[in-house]
Amino acid sequence: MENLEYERLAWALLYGHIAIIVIGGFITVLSQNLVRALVGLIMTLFGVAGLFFLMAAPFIALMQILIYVGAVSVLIFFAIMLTSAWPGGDESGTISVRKIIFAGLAAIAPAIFLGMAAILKPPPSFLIPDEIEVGILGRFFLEDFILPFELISLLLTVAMAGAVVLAFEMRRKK
Amino acid sequence: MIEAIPTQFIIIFVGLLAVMAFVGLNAIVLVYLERKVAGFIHRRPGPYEVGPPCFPHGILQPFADGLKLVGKQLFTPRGADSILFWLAPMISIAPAIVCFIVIPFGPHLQIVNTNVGLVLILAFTGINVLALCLAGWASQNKYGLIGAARDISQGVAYEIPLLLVVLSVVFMTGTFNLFDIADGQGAWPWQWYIFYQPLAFIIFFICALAETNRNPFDLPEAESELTAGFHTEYSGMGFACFFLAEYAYMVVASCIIAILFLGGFQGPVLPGGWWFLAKVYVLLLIMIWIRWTFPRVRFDQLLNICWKWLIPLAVLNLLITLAVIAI
Amino acid sequence: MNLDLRLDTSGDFYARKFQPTKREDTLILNMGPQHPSTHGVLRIILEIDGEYILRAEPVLGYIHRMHEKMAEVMSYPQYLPNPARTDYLHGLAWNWAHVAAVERLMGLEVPERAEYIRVITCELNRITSHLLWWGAYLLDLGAFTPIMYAFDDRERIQDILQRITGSRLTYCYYRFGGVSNDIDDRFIEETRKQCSRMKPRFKMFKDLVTDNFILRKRVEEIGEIPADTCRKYGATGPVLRGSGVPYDVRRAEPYSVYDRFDFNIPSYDTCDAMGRYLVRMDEMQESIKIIEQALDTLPEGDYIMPKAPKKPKPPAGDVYFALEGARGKIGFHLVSDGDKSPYRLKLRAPGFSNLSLFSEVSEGVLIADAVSILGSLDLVIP
Amino acid sequence: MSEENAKPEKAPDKEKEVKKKEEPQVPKYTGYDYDCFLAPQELLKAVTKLDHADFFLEDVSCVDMQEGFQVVYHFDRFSQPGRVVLRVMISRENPEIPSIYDIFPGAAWHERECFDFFGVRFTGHPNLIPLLLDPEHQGPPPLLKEETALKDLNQLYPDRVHTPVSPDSEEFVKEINNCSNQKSRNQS
Repeated sequence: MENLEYERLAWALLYGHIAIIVIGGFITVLSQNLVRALVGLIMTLFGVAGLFFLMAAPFIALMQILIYVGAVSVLIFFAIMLTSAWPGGDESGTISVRKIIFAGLAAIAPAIFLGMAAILKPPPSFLIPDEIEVGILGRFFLEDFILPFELISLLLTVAMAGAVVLAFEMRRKK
Repeated sequence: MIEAIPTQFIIIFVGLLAVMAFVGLNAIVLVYLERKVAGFIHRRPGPYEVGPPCFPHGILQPFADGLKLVGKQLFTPRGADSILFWLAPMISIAPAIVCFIVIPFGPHLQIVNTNVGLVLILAFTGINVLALCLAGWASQNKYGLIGAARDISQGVAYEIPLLLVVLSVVFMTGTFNLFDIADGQGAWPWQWYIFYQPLAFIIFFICALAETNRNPFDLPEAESELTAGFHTEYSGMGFACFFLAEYAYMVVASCIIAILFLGGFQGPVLPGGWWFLAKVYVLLLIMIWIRWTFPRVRFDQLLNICWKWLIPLAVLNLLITLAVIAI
Repeated sequence: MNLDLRLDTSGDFYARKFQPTKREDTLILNMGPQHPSTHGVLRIILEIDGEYILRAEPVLGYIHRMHEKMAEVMSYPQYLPNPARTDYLHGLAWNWAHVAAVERLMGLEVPERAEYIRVITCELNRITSHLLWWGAYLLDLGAFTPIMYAFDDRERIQDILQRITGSRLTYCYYRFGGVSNDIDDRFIEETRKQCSRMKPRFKMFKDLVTDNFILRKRVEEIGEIPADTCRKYGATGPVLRGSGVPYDVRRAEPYSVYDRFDFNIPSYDTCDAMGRYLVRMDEMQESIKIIEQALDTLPEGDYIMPKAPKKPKPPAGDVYFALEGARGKIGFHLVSDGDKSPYRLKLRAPGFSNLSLFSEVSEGVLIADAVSILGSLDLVIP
Repeated sequence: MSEENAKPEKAPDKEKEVKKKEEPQVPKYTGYDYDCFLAPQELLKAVTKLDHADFFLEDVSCVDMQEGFQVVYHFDRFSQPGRVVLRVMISRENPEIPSIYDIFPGAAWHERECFDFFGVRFTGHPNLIPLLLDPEHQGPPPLLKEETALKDLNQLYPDRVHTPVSPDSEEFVKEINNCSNQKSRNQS
C-alpha cells in the first residue's frame, strides 16, 4: 500500500520533471534571445538532474548541477558575452517552412531511436531504486571502463585546446 | 492524502522553513555585526541610535535597514530584460537555502543526512555565479556586464582549487557525508583536520572569500571601479536578495570550513550546536575583519593568485595527501 | 534587447565626439559624472577592450563656476572668499595666492608675523588635504578603514584652524597685507600638541597601510609618468616629485618666509603611483617640520599691515604669482587696469594640468589601474 | 600689430628700467623673468626653443583688449626656475593662432579653455571642442568684455615694450637660457 502511494508520487514527480525538461527545451529552441535560451537550457539541465534524483542517483544528479549548471552553462554565458550576438544578427529573421520541417525531423529522429530502444529492450524497473555508492561508481570508471573514461577526458582536452586556438585565430584576424 | 506524503518530505519542508528563518536571523545578526565590527575597526561607535532608547547601541539597525530595503521602489531599468532581471536575485538566494539542508549543525541537528552532502553544497553554491552574471547581463548596464564577466572568471577559477582542496579532505575521510566528516574528528582542537591539512585550510579560506565575493576579492561589485558591479541597477528587494545571498553564502562557507577543518560540532564540554555556532561566527568575524582591513586586489592579480599559486599548491597538497594515505 | 552596446549612437555631445576606433570588440564606458572614484563630477569616457583601456578622455566642466568672470565683476575684497572654492581641500593656498598676487602688484610689505602665520596655517591645511587624499585614495583601492584614521587627524587640525580662521573647509583668512586674525597661545599649544600627536601616527600609517602587500601590488609600477611627460603636460606638485624631479615652488621661487625653514623636498624617481603616494606621505611630515620651526621662531609684531588697504586699487600691469598647493603649482595671473576689480584673472589650477596627463597615462591599463592612477593624481575638479 | 614683422630690436631690460624709474604706478614685482611679445607666426618657433631649453608650460591665458586678444603663454623651468612669458597679439576679427599642441601636449586643454571663454581658434588643435563650457552654450564667449570696458595695451601695460621680438634674436636665446628667478624674483 505504502509502495503504491510512493509510486503515485514518483509518477507525479517524473511528469513534473519531464514537463520542466520539455518547457526548458522549448525555451531554449524558440527564444530569440541567446541568454534566455541559455536559461531554458539550464532549466532543462535541472530537470534532468531531478530525473537522476528520482532514479536514486543523487551523486550523478549533483554532478549534473555542479558541472553543467555551475560550469558549462557559465562558460556558455561567457562565450555569449564575448561574442556580439544580438537579436538583429544573422540568426534572426523569418524561418522558412523547410527549415521547420528539417528541425522537426532532427528532433524526432533521436526520440524515435531512443523510444524504440526503450520499448524493444526495456530496462528493469524498480519501485524504489537502489542507491549506488560513490565508491562503486568510481571503481566502475577506473577499472571496467577506464579506456572510454580516459578517451573522454582526452576529447575534452582536445576540444579545449581547439577552442583556444580558434579564439587566438579570430583575434589575430582583427 | 496527507499520510501519503512521506515523513521525510515533511521533515524537509519544516527544515526548509527553519533554514529560511535561520538565514534571515543570520543576516540580521551579520548586518549588525558587520556594522559594529567595522565601527570598531574604524574607531567609531557604529550604529548607535535607532528607535527608542530602550534599544541601546543601535540594535534595531538591521531592522531599519531591512525596512528601508523592503520599502524601496522596485525599479526595472529601461532596456533591461525584465524577466531575467528579476529572476536573477531569486536564483541567487534559493540555492543558498538548499545548502543549509545538509549541514550538520549539531550531533542531532541536521535536516537531511545524505552521503553526498558535500557535493550538494558545492553544486548549489556554484549556481550563484550564474545568478550574478544573469543579473549583470540582464540589467543592460555596462558596469553590470563587466561585473558579470569578472564574476564568471573569478568564480570559475576559484572553484578549481576549492574542489581540489575539498578532495584532499575527502580522500582523508573517504566520504562526502558532512556528518561523518565532522564526526570523524575529535573533540579537542589537535584532533581537527586543520592540523593535518593546514595548507588546505588556508587555500579553502582564500577561495571561500573569493567565491563569496568578499573583500579583498570583491571585484564583481568593486564600487570604486564599477560603481556596484552586477547589482548596479538593483534597488530595494532585488538588492536585498543579493545581499542576503552574500551573507548566506558566507555562512555556508564558514559552516563548511568549520566542518572540514575545525571539527564541526565537535568540542569539549559544551553541546555540539553551540560549538558549531561559535566556530562559524569566529570565521565570519575573521571575514569581516579582513574586509575592513585590506585593499582590493586587481583583477589580473586575482587570477594570478589562483592560477599561479592556489591551484599548484592545491594539487601539491592533494598529492601529498594521497602519498600519506597510500603509505 | 540590444547586446551590442558598442553601437550605442545615442549619448551626448562628448560621447558623440568620442568616436570608437575601428576595432570591433570594444566598449564605450562612461565613468562619471557620478561615479564613486571620480570624487566629484568628473566624467571620463573610456573605450575599453575587456578590462583594458584603449583610450580615455576626461570630460569636465560640470561644476565649473567661472571664478574668472566673477573676479572681473567683483572688487578685490569681494573676491576674497572665492579662490578657496576652487580647491576646497587646500583653500588657504588659493586664498594666499590671491592676496599675494594683489600684494605684489601693489608692493605691499606684509608684516613678518603675518607671513609666519600664513606659513603655519597653510601647512596645516596642506596636511589636511593630503590626509583626505590618503583616505580617499585608499578608498578607491578598496580599503575602507584608512579614511577614518585620516579624518581623525584631519578633524583635529580643522578644529585648530576653525578657531582662528572661522571656517573649516573654504577658508578666507588672509587679507591684503596680513591675516584677518592673530593667533594666540592656545592655537600654538594645540598645534604643537597636534604635531607631536601626528608623528607616531605616520609610523602607524606606514605599518598599517603603506607596507601592505596588496596595496603595494596595486600602486607599484602603476601609471608610470616619466619626468619629461610631466614637463610636456605641465604637471606639478606631488605628481612631478613622484617622477623624480624635486621641484617645489616653496624652494624654487621662495615666497613668503619659506627660505628661512629647513625642510626637504621628497621626491621618488619610481615615477609610479607609489612614488606619488610616498611623496605625499613624506610631505606631511615635512609640513610638520615647517610648522614646528615656524612656531619656534614666530616673531612678535603685527598680524596685518597697519595701513592695510581696505579697497585696494593696484596699479595697471600684470603679475604672475605662483605658490605650492597641495596638488601642485597654483598660479594667479592678474591683469590690472588700475581699477577696483581685476581686468583679467587667470587661475592656474594644478589639477587641470595634472588631469590632462591622464588620457596618455591610462592607455592600455586595466580599469582598476585607471582608478589607481586617477586617485594618485589627487584631483579636485574646480 | 599681428601683421607687423618682428623687428629684432634691442629692447632694454625692462626690469632694470622699472627699477631705474621708480615709478609708483608700475608694479615692482611681476613674477616674470623674461617678458616678450611675439608675432603669431613665430610662436611655434619660440615655443620649440623653450621646449629645447627644458621649459614646461604653466599656463595659457588670454586677455581681451582693444587691440585684440592677447594670448599669454607662461613657461617655467624645473631645473633652473625662471618664468618666461610670451605674449601674442591677435586680431578680434580673425582670432586665429597656431596651436602649440604638437610641442606641448599639455597645452591642449588650456587652448580649449581659451577657445571656450574667448573664442580664440587654435589652428592645428586636434580636438577643439568645448572643455569647460556647455557645448550647447549660446551667445558670445563668457569672458569677452564689452566694447566700453576694453582697455588698450598702454593702459594695461604701461612702460613696456610692445614690439614683437624674434625668437631667433640673440636676446631671446640669451634670455631663455639665462633667466632664473635669482635676478628679479625675490618674492618675499
